[in-house]
Amino acid sequence: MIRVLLFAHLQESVGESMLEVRGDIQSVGTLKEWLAEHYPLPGIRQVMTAVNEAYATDETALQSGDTVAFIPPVSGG
Amino acid sequence: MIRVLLFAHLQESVGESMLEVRGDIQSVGTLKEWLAEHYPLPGIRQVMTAVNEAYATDETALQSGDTVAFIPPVSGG
Amino acid sequence: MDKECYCVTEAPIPVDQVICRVQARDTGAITTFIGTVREWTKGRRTLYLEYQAYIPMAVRMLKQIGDEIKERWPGTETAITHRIGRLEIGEAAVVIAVSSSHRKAAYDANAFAIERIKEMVPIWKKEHWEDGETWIGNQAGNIAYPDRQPFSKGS
Amino acid sequence: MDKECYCVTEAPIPVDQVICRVQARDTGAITTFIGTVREWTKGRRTLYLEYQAYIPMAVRMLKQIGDEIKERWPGTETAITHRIGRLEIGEAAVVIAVSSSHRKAAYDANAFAIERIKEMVPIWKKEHWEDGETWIGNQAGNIAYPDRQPFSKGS
Repeated sequence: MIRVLLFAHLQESVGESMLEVRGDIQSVGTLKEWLAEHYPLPGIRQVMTAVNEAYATDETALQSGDTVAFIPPVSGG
Repeated sequence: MIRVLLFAHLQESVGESMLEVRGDIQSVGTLKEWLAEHYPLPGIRQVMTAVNEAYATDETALQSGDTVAFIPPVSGG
Repeated sequence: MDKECYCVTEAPIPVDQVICRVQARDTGAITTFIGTVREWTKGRRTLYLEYQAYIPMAVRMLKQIGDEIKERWPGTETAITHRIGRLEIGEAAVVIAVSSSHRKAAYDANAFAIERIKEMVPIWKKEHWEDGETWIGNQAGNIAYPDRQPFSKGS
Repeated sequence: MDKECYCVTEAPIPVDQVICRVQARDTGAITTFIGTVREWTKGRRTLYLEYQAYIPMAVRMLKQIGDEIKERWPGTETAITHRIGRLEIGEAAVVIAVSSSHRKAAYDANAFAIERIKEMVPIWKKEHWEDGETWIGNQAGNIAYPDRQPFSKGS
């Protein structure tokens, strides 16, 4: 199971701050494809991703237990 | 009468923070000459001067009632 | 000192406390930066802001910024607190304190910290305008996200 | 706001109060600089410092610096408090706060203020070392006083 965290407009778009995804998810890229099919997240393919609190790329491999966060353009400060 | 203010090492050298000078003092330059003769202030000719709280030059004219301060190199901050 | 130096909090930020964390006996200069909620932005009125963070990662990234600073300006100490939740006009969203034995490093490192925060710390701001609300994207604006990776060297 | 913004005082400087004086509803950024008493300078140990000022002129010169800043960085507000008397290690000798709607001006104006203070405000520091005491001259060091006039343009 992979835990997915959503923030800002992504969170509002889905109506959830957290999703749990089960199934054959090999990489961040695969997860993005899967989410784009199942949730109203049309821009998800372009969004930055963090795996276990570190920035990652679409090629980053995933395994059960990982936490994946989608990081829209930040606006802190 | 001209009021003379001394600070930092000048004040310690003379042992006073304020002097009152009477007599024919036309300008800052004249005052410096007079002080150098009467007090242990050998470097006074090179020291910055303020007249009534504004920086002045040796040519600045003085009149009775003025306050002249000698400003050694500053070290605030 | 590490843990306390990098915080994300819902409470108002006590500036004095952030400053305290960077003080040491060889400190000669401390700079602080306080980012506050502005009422007017280009003629548009803000009522209040709402900040959201991916808290554990944000704290980790703030600490990374502190490490980057220590590498670039040896001898400095950095503390950063970012607030989240609802913020009213005039309130502080972020406080950055940097101490150094000399002032140039304290200014430069502080300015570096706020740039890095705006680049790569997972915190988002929602503007509640008089006439609507929006989540704000990268404030640098000119950065074509997501091509610019918010990585620092080596990460 | 003027009178309260430029102070010379014997009491410890309340940083929060100096910051308060520059806050306004269009403030987006506040920078502060705190100059603190350092224990070690080039291997020499300081026990404490003693500051002396020509108070009325110092206040006037601090205000002049604020005016210079307002001219160079319109829209900024500046507050400066300098402490005098005996200061222990770690205590703040000077606190400068600058507010602006944007951060670059707040950093630049703040750095300008401390440079100007060290150049032309009639305040003197006596170092009490472990092995003696001295009144310190112009800290810039490379400035051949008194050839460099501490005037700003127009004054």
